[in-house]
This record gives sequence, structure tokens and C-alpha cells, in this order.
Amino acid sequence: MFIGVAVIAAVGMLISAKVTYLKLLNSLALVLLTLSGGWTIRQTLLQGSYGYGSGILYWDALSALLLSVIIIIAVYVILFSLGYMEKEVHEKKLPRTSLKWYYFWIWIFIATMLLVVSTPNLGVLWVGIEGTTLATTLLVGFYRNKKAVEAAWKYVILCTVGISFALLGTMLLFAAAAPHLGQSLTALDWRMLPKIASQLDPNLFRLGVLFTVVGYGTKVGFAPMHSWLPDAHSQAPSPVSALLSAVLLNCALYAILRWYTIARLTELGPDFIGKILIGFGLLSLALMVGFILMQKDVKRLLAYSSVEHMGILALGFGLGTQEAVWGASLHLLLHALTKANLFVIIGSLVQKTGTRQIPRIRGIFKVWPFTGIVMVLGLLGITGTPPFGTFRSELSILSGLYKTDHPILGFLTILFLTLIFAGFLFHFLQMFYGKPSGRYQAGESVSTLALAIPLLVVLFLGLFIPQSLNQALNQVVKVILGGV
Amino acid sequence: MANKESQSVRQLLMSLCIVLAGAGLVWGFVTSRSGDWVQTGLKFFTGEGAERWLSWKVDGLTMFFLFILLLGQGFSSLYALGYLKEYEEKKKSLWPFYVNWFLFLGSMFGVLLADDGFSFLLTWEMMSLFSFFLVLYENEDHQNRRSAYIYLVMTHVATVFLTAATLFLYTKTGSFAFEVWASGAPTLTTIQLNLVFLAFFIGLGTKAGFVPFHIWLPHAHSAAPSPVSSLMSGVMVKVALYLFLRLVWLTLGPGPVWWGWLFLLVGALSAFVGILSASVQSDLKKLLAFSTIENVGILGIALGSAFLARSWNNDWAMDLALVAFFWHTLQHMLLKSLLFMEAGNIIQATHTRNLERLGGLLKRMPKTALGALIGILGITALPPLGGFWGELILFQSLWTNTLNLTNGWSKVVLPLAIGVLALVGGLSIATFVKWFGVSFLGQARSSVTERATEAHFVQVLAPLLICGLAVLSVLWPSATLALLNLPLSVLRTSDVERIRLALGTPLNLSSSYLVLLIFLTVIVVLLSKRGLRRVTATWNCGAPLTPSMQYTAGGLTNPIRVLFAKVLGSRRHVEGDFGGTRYSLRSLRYEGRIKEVFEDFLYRPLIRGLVWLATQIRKLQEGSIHLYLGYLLITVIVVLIIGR
Amino acid sequence: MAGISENWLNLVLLVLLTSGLSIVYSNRVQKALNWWTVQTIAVSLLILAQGVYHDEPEVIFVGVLLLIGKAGIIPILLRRVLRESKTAWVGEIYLKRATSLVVAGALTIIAYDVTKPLMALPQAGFRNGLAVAIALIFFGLLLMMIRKVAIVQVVGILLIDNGIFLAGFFLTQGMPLLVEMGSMFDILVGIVIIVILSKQMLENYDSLNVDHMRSLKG
Amino acid sequence: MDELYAVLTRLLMGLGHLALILVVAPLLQGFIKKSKAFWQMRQGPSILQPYRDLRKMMKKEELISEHASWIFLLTPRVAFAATLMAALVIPNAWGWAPLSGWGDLFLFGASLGLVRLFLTLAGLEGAGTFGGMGSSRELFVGLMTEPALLLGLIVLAFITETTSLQGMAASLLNVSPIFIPRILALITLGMVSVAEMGRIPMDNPDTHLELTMIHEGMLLEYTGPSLALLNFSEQVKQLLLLILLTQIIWPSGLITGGDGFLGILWALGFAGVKVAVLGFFFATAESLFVKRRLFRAPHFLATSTASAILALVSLWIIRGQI
Repeated sequence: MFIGVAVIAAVGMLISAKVTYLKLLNSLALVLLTLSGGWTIRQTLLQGSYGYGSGILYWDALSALLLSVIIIIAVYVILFSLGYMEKEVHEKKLPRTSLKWYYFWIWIFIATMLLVVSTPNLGVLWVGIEGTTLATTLLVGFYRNKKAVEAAWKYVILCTVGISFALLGTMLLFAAAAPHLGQSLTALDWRMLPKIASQLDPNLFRLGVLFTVVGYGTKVGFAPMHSWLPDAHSQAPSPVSALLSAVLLNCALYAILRWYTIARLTELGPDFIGKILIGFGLLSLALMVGFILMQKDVKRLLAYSSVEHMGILALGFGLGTQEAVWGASLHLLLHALTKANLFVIIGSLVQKTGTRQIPRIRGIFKVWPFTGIVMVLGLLGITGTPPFGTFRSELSILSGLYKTDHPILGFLTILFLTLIFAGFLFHFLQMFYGKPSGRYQAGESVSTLALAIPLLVVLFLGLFIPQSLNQALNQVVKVILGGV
Repeated sequence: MANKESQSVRQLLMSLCIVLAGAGLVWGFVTSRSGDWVQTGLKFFTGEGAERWLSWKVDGLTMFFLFILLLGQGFSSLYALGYLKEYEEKKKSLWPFYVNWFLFLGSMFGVLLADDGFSFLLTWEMMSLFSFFLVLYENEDHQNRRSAYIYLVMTHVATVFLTAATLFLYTKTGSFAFEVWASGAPTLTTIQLNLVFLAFFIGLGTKAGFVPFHIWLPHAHSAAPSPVSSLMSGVMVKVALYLFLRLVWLTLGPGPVWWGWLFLLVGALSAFVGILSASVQSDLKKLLAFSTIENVGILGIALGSAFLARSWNNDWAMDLALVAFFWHTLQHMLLKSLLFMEAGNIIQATHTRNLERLGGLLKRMPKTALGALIGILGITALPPLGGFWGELILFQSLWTNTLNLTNGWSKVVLPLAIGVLALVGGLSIATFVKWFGVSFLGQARSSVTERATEAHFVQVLAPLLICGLAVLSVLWPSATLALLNLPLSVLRTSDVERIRLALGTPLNLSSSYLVLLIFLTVIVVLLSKRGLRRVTATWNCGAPLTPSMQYTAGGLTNPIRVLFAKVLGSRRHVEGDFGGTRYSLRSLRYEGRIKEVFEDFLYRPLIRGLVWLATQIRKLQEGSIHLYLGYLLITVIVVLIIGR
Repeated sequence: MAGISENWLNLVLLVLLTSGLSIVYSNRVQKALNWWTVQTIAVSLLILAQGVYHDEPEVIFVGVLLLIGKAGIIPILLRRVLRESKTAWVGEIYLKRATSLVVAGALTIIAYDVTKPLMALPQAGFRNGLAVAIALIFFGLLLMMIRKVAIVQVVGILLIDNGIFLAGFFLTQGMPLLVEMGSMFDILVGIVIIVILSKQMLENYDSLNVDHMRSLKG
Repeated sequence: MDELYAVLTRLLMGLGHLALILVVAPLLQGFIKKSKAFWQMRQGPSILQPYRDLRKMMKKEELISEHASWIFLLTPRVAFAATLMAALVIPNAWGWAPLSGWGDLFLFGASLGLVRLFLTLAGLEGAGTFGGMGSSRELFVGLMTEPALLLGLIVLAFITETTSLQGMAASLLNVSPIFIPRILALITLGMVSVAEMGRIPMDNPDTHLELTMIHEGMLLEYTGPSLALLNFSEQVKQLLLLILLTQIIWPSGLITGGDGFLGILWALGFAGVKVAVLGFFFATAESLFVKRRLFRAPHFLATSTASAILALVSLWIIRGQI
């Protein structure tokens, strides 16, 4: 239903480019989206799982988690971009007519993501993921200048290739499952697959899983397939970047997780896929240290940190211990909130200063104190500093590393995280203080602080985790570790 | 108008802080009298959904350090009440200061009270964070920002070790609670135990400022506003030492002998390096910061002696070492925060931290000078004030340790530690004579100093109160000893009464010494009263006396610099302008510089290596899509081949 | 694949492989495109044949769609872009043609090696076909990696796509229609978008040489 | 009642102890000067000259530098008092110290340190060059003497297994005088005392050439009673060091006060002789050597420290514990 909402909204956007019209339509769509989505999530969490239309759409706790992330971030980002895109048009960066296309693609994008988390069929899921790629390509290249085109090109080429690997993997899975579930859609249904996982032909499945992890991994942005990510994130309009790294990456990860739950039950055993994920996770972490330490472009900085956090998530899920998975699921949520917030605030900062180069941004605290405060919160949140929630989640993931007797890896991971923290702190301090260049027009409304709401949630979750959320997370853990 | 408002806010908040401290002291006094310790916590969730407690606990050990913290809080807040006035006049918003001030104090309480690894890490990190923001408060100066950055990064790297150790113990014992760790520690293999110990040592040692993890300390303590420096130097450093007792002494239990040796040697090294670098400093606050490193070193020696005595089960020496440790902790907290406050007064009066520009301040700010004089008497470990008696007991402990050893080279090394302590004492006299003499005595060396005036009333009151307390602690040793009993009763098993009896003598000696000295001085003064006095010019071979003729701060300790040139890596550069002939000297430029040995040989290469690595990594992303596709292809093939 | 005899199958596979190799080897974009068209026709014929033998209407439908959509529309689209951009030669980078052939051969071997465990499976010619499919995919990736011109990269993607269809053909006797349609639709849209992009590229850089676009670094 | 009696006697004995030391100190100074004169083939001033100087200076008017503060006037008093405190822990002729107890050997050094602190501060008071020079050098020398002094005493403490000077003196009675560690420790203490007394080769007590003086440099601004006090306390310090040395070289002749008046007198005489001999020895040494450069001082004191360490090692070796 909310997919419908999204699609209709998208088409509706094309009708007219009047500001008021767009505003109205957007907010209407958001309200509907929130209501229907919220209701679904509630049903899902109450019943443990929830189907719609004879199971064409189907949600369990895991999908509910992703669903909530998508909706929250969508609301936050679109509300922000209403003002943001206005400014862009005002500053003649974009023609007014392009606004409707902007919203059209955004909503298509959201629709595809909703499809991804709502379908119980791995094939359809693949279609959805590919759909997200196509929907976002033009958004990435939205400014149509050289760099934008370059970014879009790299994005679409790399992701398409990656995705086609995933398709091959899916086919292999189909071949493996067909003998048991028949030559039909059910052969790709992740409700059925875990039941017969143990009978799947290991060779076919192994090949399939490998192709899929690499394929979707490209989309998630595991190193070394991450190379499209910073370009796309830095060139896209900031709200889009927020959506990309706060939601899209998670959706791709979700696809991998579906496979993960099945793979754990096959003859290959949980370790096989777990090791792959851990490998990718650590590699991503280690490489990102370098990129983050020496970064000059603030949006790329955030993009790389997204890669890093995807690495952390992969690590957490790959470990497969109760606590680690719990932490990872929590971290997925928290990272989405924090990163969206950071992209939004940095986006407005870039808009104000007109540059993305860290060395050229100075003295934020003097000129825009509120922006500064939000950025400080964001900095602490993204680097997992207590008392922020990210600290809790990362700690659980790390303890998972120790539980599975990798003290050395654990130590290294903490070290990487610290170095990344050092990098972030260094860049942000540079931007906070020093004497601002005269060009900036000072002054901002207190309402800037409102942008920090997600971070305050993260902060709160760091100090106290309500029972309900905890139960939900435990359900997620059960889904991931225990199959159905 | 706004100014008035902020003034009232300042007074309100700071006096609130003081009142809280007072209330805390009263509460602490009552609790430790009744001796029923609190142990409670907050409910929160873990991955298993099982309930765990964000738990805290108060026992004698905690209580002692709580007293330290509360005293520090009270005095520094009282001082800040006056100190912050300057910022108000500069129209600099004080809110960042207030917020972080309270949060910093709160997190320190948290660390002291924490009873499980998780809450320990949480509060510990917060402590670093908020102190970082406080150091960053005067962020207009680029140098200060750099100092703050170094500080936070170093503490974080230290925290890496702490986190690793905590998680390791957690996974081994299946719980975060300290008790469980304590009971689980014996089950660890020796190697694991040693590794955990080393992790704790590095992690906590960095915060405490042990050499070679000390380089952040002088930067941070001198960059921070003076009330903050006095709090960091007086209290935060002690919190780290507290954790040594909590996590190593009580939790990991009696380890192998080399733990003690490590403490002893690192302590000796820190004491020596710290005071040596202090003696050649000419920055008012950096000097004090380095002397903090020295005192931490002395405390480290005390810890080492205690650990050694414990593993040689020589109870008497252990008791002495512990008493010395706590006594010195108390004294250093009082005196160092006092000195930082006086330094703050000087800085506010003259707006310079450079000793070479000060001089003759005693006449301009007499009350500050009085406090400072008492401060240096105490900090240089000279009788009659507290610093000395702590070292006396430490000497005794080392001596007893040596005497009761059956054999081994330890019998030579331990007395050498005494020698080091004596050397450190001598150096500290030189250091603080320089600090006090150059800034307060003689003639003003620059115009800024001539305009200096006495500081605000509370800024003078707070230090003098501390002086009173310092004197009292010596004058009434049995009370101090009663305070020391709190932690001792936790740390050691056998009866505490014995110590009280045994230590009664020397500590009563302390009071009698003080009394006698004052008595004698008074008598002498009275006897030498008669005779008339006349104020004249200083004799200068008949030539007129200019301020530049005084010994400079650099010159005063130059012999030390020359003697320890190797250690300090000090080098001098003299260039004279001889007008034509070899005999008439027009002008002479002298320039002496000191290398930060540890920064140059330990940290710089590390950073350089890291940056090099990072640049190498960044080459991966150099823009060609062909390359990226290549990565993809290679990854697929590699994964496929590994996977099969 | 009952029906189509083993030999025929192998013959088709040989055609596919050689066409793939010659795409990698070809020095003009035009040639590469032609070879690719041939290959696509072969694949679609394969699917059609299977459909006819088993008279599964949907499979036939897919085959026809394939024939029209891919062998028909896409080449036309690409040719137009090609004409606009007046590019004839595939820009070689990293590997010259000869060496690239060698590499392609190596990749083929890897493909066969990777699929060795599947020999055990019952279906006839299964492993062989899958190996060729994977080999084609690798070729596509290789092509994209070592050629500069945007269109050639597109051809690479299409090559990969063929490989996947081949794989689909072997793995899934007619994959669920929904997925088939979905994937094909995606490919079409994808190509359209890529064409749009390459037009924008022409506007910005007035050439299709991808190698100009390396401003985003680090 | 008994307690009161005990306290009173203790007090009286303490006062006697101090009085004795105060009386003897200038005499010793005079004696040393005389013996130096003897080696220099001069008549030299009378032994009682120091008393006269003190009396004269106590009467004189006091000149105070315009830059000086109250610390300038306080210093001589505190210095004198602190020296007396040091005197309280030194076992006197009959091996009894008023303020003896646990670890008082540290008190001795520390009290001297207190004197040093105030003197060096006073040196900076005058805002002149020479005072600063004196302070700087004094600090330099001081930081090297302290470890040596302490280590030397510590070795003795290990030999006698007590950290109280009184106890050490008592139990050194029955340690053979040629016990190697003892001799080495003695050498250490001897060299340290030279430094502490400000004598050649460390410093020259008689010079008033600004560029060479250390101790005198700090006193340069002082006149009248203050100077008298400072000189007096210097003489007292000298006496204390000599007593310390004598009691360690040859503590025999310690007689408890119980032996009645005669016994005490005899002990006094005996001790006096010992001190005089030692004083003569130092005078001789001083006449034989020349003052060294300041940066030679480390060598001198390093030697003394080294011998202290040697003493320690040899002690354990002899006791067979290494």
C-alpha cells in the first residue's frame, strides 16, 4: 500500500512544479506513508510477522527494522529538502522545472526500496535493488556538470555489473532450490528456503552465495568495491546523499542478510558466510582509516565513514553471536539516524559556505553557533563516543569479536575506530575554529537545532534502551540467527 | 545589563558547585563514620535482554578519592568564581565552560563510583571528552587547539587498551562486574594476566601521565583555564591512579613481581624526567604541569614499593608504601591546585605565561605571593609541610623492603630509588626557587608586570584556604591518618590499628617539628629585633642597576641544563657582534633550545609512518573507472577461488 | 534441455564463446557491436528452441522479447550515439588486443575451474554451459576494464547480460516469468539511462572517452 | 608527677644540647681559621675572633636593598631556626639527640634543604647579578649533594639496621672501624660535608671575588644582625657535620648521662678533641687543594655518590646477600 503511495506520489510530482503544490503533495504523501508504514510495523512486531495479499508482501522483524529506517529517514530528508532545494533554485544552481523531476525520482527511489524490504521473494528483491540503482543514477547526476556525470557514470556502471553478479547468484540459488520447491516463485521465497536449506546442493549454493555477496556487496560498498560510493555521495544533492548512505546501503545489506540467514542453515554451515562477511568488514575498516585520515572533501569524508560503518555492520552480523548481531541491528538503526543527520547538516553548511573543501571552511562556531553544536553532536555520534548509542552498539559488536576468540582482531578493530575518530576530530576541529573568511553571511535561526533531533534520539538510546525496542531487536536477532 | 545577568549566573552556578561539594563532604564524613557503604545501580539492557546494572559502589577506597575530588571541586569552583570574571569582561560566552565543568565533575564521580567495566568505560570516556572541551575553552589560540587535540587523541589511544582489556575480561568471566573479574582473575593463564595488566598499565598510565605516555600532559594542563588545570592536575590524574588500585591491586590480584618493578622503574623515570624538564621550563604553567608528572612518578614509586612488598609479603613495608601513597596523593592534590591557582592569578594580572617577563610581583600581589611561598615549601618536599612527610614514609618503606629481602640485586636497586628521589628533591628545589623567585622577587622584567595588581578577593581566598588545610594536615596528623585508614582498610587484610600505632610516632614528629620550627623562628626574630634599618640601592660595583642585570629564568637553571645536556638534548647558540676589534663586544645573542626527546624519537616517527600509510591507501582511489572495475573482477575471482 | 542434442548445444556454446572472445579482440566499436548482436541472436535462438520443444508459451514469449528487445532496439540506440560521437576505435588501455585475448583465455580456464564441482549434477551439459556463461561474464568485465570508449563499456555490460541469460537458461528451465521480465526490463531501462548519460557526457566532454573522467579522486 | 619530671629533664637536656652547640660553633670556626693560618705561615686572627665578629655585626645598622621584600629579612631567621632543627637530630657528645626517632636521618638533610631554599630565594631578592649567580650555583651544587648525603647515611642505616642517627651512633660502637662499607660511606660523607660547608674545592669561604663565590654571593646583600645570623648558622652547620662525621668514624666515648657529671665532662672533652682533629684535617686539606671550576663540581660529587653505591654493594657482598 505504501509502495502504491510512493509511486502515486512520484507520478503526481510530475504534474506541476509550483512550490506550494509540491510542498502540499509531499507532506500529504509523507503523512500517508508514515501512517501506513507505522501500522504495518506495529502489526509485524505484535504478531512477529505480517503478510499482505496472500503473502505477495510479507514482513518479519528484520524487514520491519529496515522499513522503519526507510520511513524515518525519508520523512526527515524530504522535509529537509523542501527548504534545501528551494535554496538551490534560488541560487540558480538548478532550473525550477527540474524540481518536479527531483521529487519524482526521489519517490521512485523510495518506492523501490520499500519494495525491497516488503517482498518475500529473493528474485523480486533483486529487481528492487536494481531498480534503486536506476532510480538514483539520474539523482546522482542531477547537477549535470562534469563531475556529476562522471560520478553517475561510475555509479551506474559499477553497480550494474555488481548487481548482475547478484542475479547470477540468485539463479544459482534457484537451480539449487527448484528440485525441492518446484520451478516456481516459491523456489526463491525466503520463508520457504530456510526450511529446506539443509537439502540445498552445496556446490551450486556456494557458487551462488559467493556471487551474490560480491554483487550486493558492491552496492553496500564493501571495500574494495566501494570506489563508486564516495563519488556518488559527494556529487549528489545532499538530501540524496543522506538517503543513499543512510538507507540504500542498508537495503543492500538487508539483501545480503536474507542470504545470510539461509546460508547459515546449509551444509556449508554458519562459518562459511560468516567468515566472508568478517573479511569484508575488516578490510573496509582498515582501508577507510587511510581515506578518512587524509580527507580534504567533507562530503567524501562522510561517504567513507559510511563505508566504514557498513564494515562494522558486516563484522557484527558476520560474527553471528547473539550479542554481536544485537549490536549490529542496533547499530544499523543508529548509524542511519546519525549519518542522515550529518549529511543534512553538512549539506546546509556546504550550501552556506559554497565549498566542500575542509581547509576552506573555518570558524563555524563564530558564524553559525547552532550548526556548530549540531555538528559536534554528529561528530561524537558517528565516532561512537559515549554516551552516544553508537558506543553501546559498537561495544557489543566488539565483545562479539572477543567471544569468538579473536582478541587480536578485536584490538585492531578498536585501534582502527580510534584512528578514524582522530581523523574526524582533526577535520572537524579545523572547521569549527579559526577565523572565518569574510564571505560568509552570519546569522541563522535557532530552528537549525531541530535538525539534531535524530542525534538526540541516538544520545538517549546510548543511556537507556526502552524495553519495547529491546524486544524488537531481540526478534530481529532471532530472525537472523534462527532462520524463520 | 547582560553583564550583570551573566555575573549573577556565574555566582549562582559556582556557589552551587561549592555547596554541592560541601554537602558531599558532610555526607562522606557521616558515611565513613557509620561505615555502611552504598552499593546500587541503574537498570539497563544488554544484548541478551537480560538485565544488567549500570552499577556503582562506595567503599573506603572510593571514599578517600571522593574526598579528594570534593575538595578539589570546592576549591577550584571557589577560585573559578573569581577567575571567570575576566571572560565576562571579554564578552566571551561562559556557557560552554559551565556545561562542561559540571559534566566533567559528574563524569569524574562516575569513574570513581563505577563498579563494572561498562560504566567504567562509559564514564571514563566522558571524563576525557568533557575535560577536552574545557581545555578547548580558550580556543582562539591555535596552539591551545593543538594541545587539546593531542590530549584527546592520546587518551583515546589509551582507551583502546582499556577497552580491549575490559572486553577480554568480560568474555573470559562473562560479566562486567569487578567482583566477578576479581574472582575470575586466578583462572587466567599467566600470559593472559600479564597482557591484561599491560593493557591497563598503558591505558591508565597515559591518563596518569607516566613517562613515556606523558607528552599530552604539559600541553593540556598549560592550555586549560587555570581552574581547570588545577582540577585536572589535582584530581583527574589521581583518578587514574585510583583505577590502578581498583583494577590492578584489587581485581587482578597479586601478580608476578615484575609488575611492582615496572611501577617502580616507570615511576622513577617519570619523576626524574618530569622534574628535569620542569626545571628548564620558562613557561609559568608548563613548569607546574611537568612537576605534576614528577609527583605522579613519586606516587608510581610508592605503588611499586607497595606491589613489591605485597609479592614479597612484607606487610610492614606494604603498609608504609600505601600510607605514603595516599598521604602524597592528598598533599599533591592540595598543593598543586594551589600553585595552579596562583599561576592563574599571575597570568590574569600580567597576561603572560613567560617567566622571563615577570619579576617583583611580591610587592604588587602580596597575598598571592604568600600562598605561592607556602605552596612551594610544600611541593618541594621540605619540612615542615606535608610533601616531606610523605616522602619520609616512602623512604622508610623502600628501606624496610630492602632490609627484609634475603638476597638479590634488588637490595641494590631499591636504595638507588631512594637516591633518585633525593636527586628529584634537589631538582624540585631548584625548579620552584626559579618559579617563585623569578616571578615574585627582584625587579619587574617588563612593563606588563609593572602594571600588575592583586587578584580578585576569592582568587586569593581559595589558595589561602588550601594553605590552611595543608598546614592543618601536618599539624593534626592523627586526623589525616584517620582519613588514610579508609582506603587502607580496603586494600589490606590484616588489622589497620597497627599502622596507626606505628605511624603515630613519625607523624607526631611532623607536628612537633612544625611547632618547634615556628617557635624557634619566632624566638630568633625577637632576639634579633633591635638595631636600625635603612633602605638603600643594591650594590652593583657602583654601576646603576637595570632589570636586565638580574639572573634570567633560563640562566638560573642553566647549569642543570648543561649538566643534563644529553638527556634534555639541549643546545645553545651564541652569536656576538664584535665591532671590528676582538675586545669590544657590541651585542650578544644567546639562544638555547630543548628537544622534546620523547616526541622526537617516539611519537613523530609513529605519526609519519601512519600518514605515509594513509597516503599509500589513498592511491587506490585515483579516479580511473577501469581500475575500479579491475578491483571488482579481481575480488570476484579471489573470492571464488577462496570460497571453493 | 532434453530435445536439443548434446552436440548442437556444444556447437552453440562454441559460437557464444568465440563471439565473446572476438568482442574482446575487436578493434572497432562497430565490430564489437556486430559480434554482440550475433551472440544475442544465438542466445535467444537457444531459448526459443527450448521453448518450442517443450512448447512452453512463456519461454517462447521471453525468447521473442529477447530477440526484438535486445537484438533489435539496443544496437540501434547505440549506433545512433556512436554516429553522434564519431568514435570508431575502441580506446585500448592497460592491455593491447593480443594480450587481452590471453587474459580472456585465462579467465575462461578459471571459469571452468570454478564450476568443476558442478560436474556431479544430473543435467546434461550443465557444467559446460555454466562455465561458458561465467566466462562470458568475465569477458564483459574485462572488456569494460581495458577499453576506454563508453559504448564499449556498454557492450561489456550487455555481454555480461548475455552471460547471465545463458546461465539462466541452463540453471532454470524458464525462470519465474516475473523475474525474467523484471530483469529484462531493468536491463532495458538501464541501457536507456546509460545512453542518456553518455549523451550528457558528450555535452560535457564532447567525446565518449571514459578516461577523461578521473577528476574525482581520494 | 614523674611524667612532668621526665618532660622537664628532656626539655632541659635539649636546651643544653642546643646551647652547647651554639657555644662551640664559632670556636670551631676560629680554630679552623687558625689552623689554615698555620699552614699559610701566618699569625692569623685569634680563635675567639668569630665571637667578636658576631657581636659586632649584631650591633651594626642593617642595610636593605630597595627591591627586597619581607622574605629578605625572614630568611636569616628561618635559616637559623632550621639549622637548629638539624642540630636537634644530631647525637651529641654522649650520643643523645633531643629529637631522635624513627627516620630522623632524613630530617637532617631535609632541614639543610630548607635552609638552602630560603638562602637561594634571598639571593634573588636583591635584583642584582651576583645574588642570582650565587643562588644558581648553590642550587646546582645542592641538587648533587642531596643524593650523596642521603645515600651515605642510608648505607650506614643498612649497616646498623636503624634509621635514627642516635641509634646509628650507638650501634656503630660495635662495628669494626675498618669495616669496608663503613669506610666508603665515610668517604662519601666527608666529601659531601666539604661541599655542604662550602669549602675548597667546591667553594671558597674566604673569597669575596664575585665571580668565584657561591655561598658568599647569596649573602652579598646582607649586613648587620641578618648577616650575623647567617654566618652563625653556617658555623653551626659546619659543627654539626663534623660531629656527624666524628660520631661515625669513632663513636667511642659515648657515655650515658647516668655516669654523672664527670663522665659527661670527659665525654665532652673527648668529643671536642675528635672534632678539633677533624677540623684541623679539613683545614689542611683546604690548604693543599685549589678551588675547582663549577662544572668540575659534578665530578667531585659523582665520586662521592659512586663511593656510596660501592659501599652499598660491598656491604651486601660481605654479608653474602648478592
